[in-house]
Amino acid sequence: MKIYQKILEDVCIIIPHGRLDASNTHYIQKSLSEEAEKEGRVVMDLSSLEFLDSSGLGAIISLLRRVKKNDGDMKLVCPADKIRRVFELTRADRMFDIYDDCEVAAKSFPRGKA
Amino acid sequence: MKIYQKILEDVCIIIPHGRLDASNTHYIQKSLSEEAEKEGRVVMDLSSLEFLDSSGLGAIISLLRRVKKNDGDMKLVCPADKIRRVFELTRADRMFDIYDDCEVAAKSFPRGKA
Amino acid sequence: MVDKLTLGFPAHFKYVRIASVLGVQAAQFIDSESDPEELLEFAHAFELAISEAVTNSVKHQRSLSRSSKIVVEIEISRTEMTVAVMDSNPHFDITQIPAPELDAHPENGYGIYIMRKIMDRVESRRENGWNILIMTKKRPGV
Amino acid sequence: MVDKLTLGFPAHFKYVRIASVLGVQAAQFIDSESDPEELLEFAHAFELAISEAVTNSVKHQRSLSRSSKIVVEIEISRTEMTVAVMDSNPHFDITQIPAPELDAHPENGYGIYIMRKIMDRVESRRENGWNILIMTKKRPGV
Ligand SMILES: Nc1ncnc2c1ncn2[C@@H]1O[C@H](COP(=O)(O)OP(=O)(O)O)[C@@H](O)[C@H]1O
Ligand SMILES: Nc1ncnc2c1ncn2[C@@H]1O[C@H](COP(=O)(O)OP(=O)(O)O)[C@@H](O)[C@H]1O
Repeated sequence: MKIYQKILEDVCIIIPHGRLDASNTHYIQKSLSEEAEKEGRVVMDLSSLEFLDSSGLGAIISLLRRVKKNDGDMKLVCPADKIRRVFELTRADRMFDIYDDCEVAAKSFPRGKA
Repeated sequence: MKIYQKILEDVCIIIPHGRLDASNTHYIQKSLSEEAEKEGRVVMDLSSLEFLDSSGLGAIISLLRRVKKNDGDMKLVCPADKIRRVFELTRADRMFDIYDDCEVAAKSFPRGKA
Repeated sequence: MVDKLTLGFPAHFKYVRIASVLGVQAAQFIDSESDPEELLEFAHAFELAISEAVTNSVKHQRSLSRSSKIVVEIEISRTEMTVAVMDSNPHFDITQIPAPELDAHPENGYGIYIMRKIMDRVESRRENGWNILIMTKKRPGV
Repeated sequence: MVDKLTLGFPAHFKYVRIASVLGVQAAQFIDSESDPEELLEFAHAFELAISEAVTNSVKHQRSLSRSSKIVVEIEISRTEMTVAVMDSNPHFDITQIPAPELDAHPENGYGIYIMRKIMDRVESRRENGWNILIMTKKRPGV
């Protein structure tokens, strides 16, 4: 599993590639710098994710909770149908705003935060 | 295995996709129309071939022989490194002109043939 | 006649995907005249269900230090595909597993729930010290 | 400790790629610090060698109508990867197989020649009615 990172202005974009399952959920847990976690503007671009199961989903939910603890949010971008299905089956889709485009997702955060 | 075909002026271009092994060599054998075989200007575009073993190679060699029987030729285009290695290991690379580009390969046939 | 594929491997998380991808490959041998989209969805159902089942086999093994063996059997018949996942973990009975509280969005506990949702049938039984989890789904277009 | 993956399947050409792809996946578990290109080449060597060996097992089985079983075992040790391909075909001895006449460009007969070229070691033996072909290659960066 490769996880690329990109900073778009003040938003941290995480881009996991390949398959996310119990063998590599720890990469997701470590994918956020302390700073980005505090800033709390996170986008996870799922367009390069090829497979997700409930272990991977659990890691994503856990990351969301960490970001929310600091009043931040994590938005999702472009999950393939088979990825989206996992979110829907588990109702985790209700926890996230899901966008078609990274830039739109990045612009969606309220500005002027401390 | 999908094999796409394209006609570029008077040249028949065969484009095998995916994996070519003993399970699907018959597709290669059938990939040439009777007319194209008689015309004898054939290009096999290998850029979409993901895997080739010696069974697949045997089918390609056999196709070359059929085309040559009518004084034609078959050129190869753009094999990936791992495909090229199979040709080199077996010295089959010496039987073929190998090009980087379909159009250049198509233009390489002598014109004015009956 | 039923074709059977058998895969045996050590109970490590890193091998989960090997079993899961085998399921996808097996599903793709189904030369159905059905809609390619349906076939993709069918293949993904097995990819996911096998990943869930095998992850459980690794996660709930007796000792993580001395990893045990997992066996996955895939059978394709004229009408359905069946996957059996076998491990030597402590006995469990899937009929006794409560569904997750979806609206509380827990971080785990989805495995068996998902299998049930995407397969036609999920059963577990105990045989000679092995847990056998059996998942079945009708082939697309049947 | 050596990890072992075992795959069993019916002797049909359509399953050759399942074994071959398993070899690629196994090779990719080698978390070597070596050059990614070297690892790709290593994985491809097994992809190709397994395809050749399993194709032989299917092609030379006793009866094509009642297909027999093939077993592929993959072992990864600290220093090398080993693949054993087992079938119940008539006995053959790879030391007795002549090399192909490359400059005559035959349309078959390359299988064992290729295995020898891309593996470090290829051996065959007979055990309890099984042919066992064993291919070994040193891990990249070892
Ligand atoms: N292969 C298995 N071996 C032993 N116990 C299992 C196995 N699969 C499931 N279980 C039991 O069933 C429970 C529910 O499984 P599951 O729905 O996948 O959620 P989770 O594994 O996240 O708890 C597990 O907590 C475990 O007690
Ligand atoms: N698995 C096998 N079972 C029985 N015979 C085999 C097997 N593998 C190889 N052989 C024998 O070795 C010969 C050489 O094999 P190979 O180099 O792969 O070329 P080919 O299979 O194209 O003849 C075969 O013709 C066959 O007689």
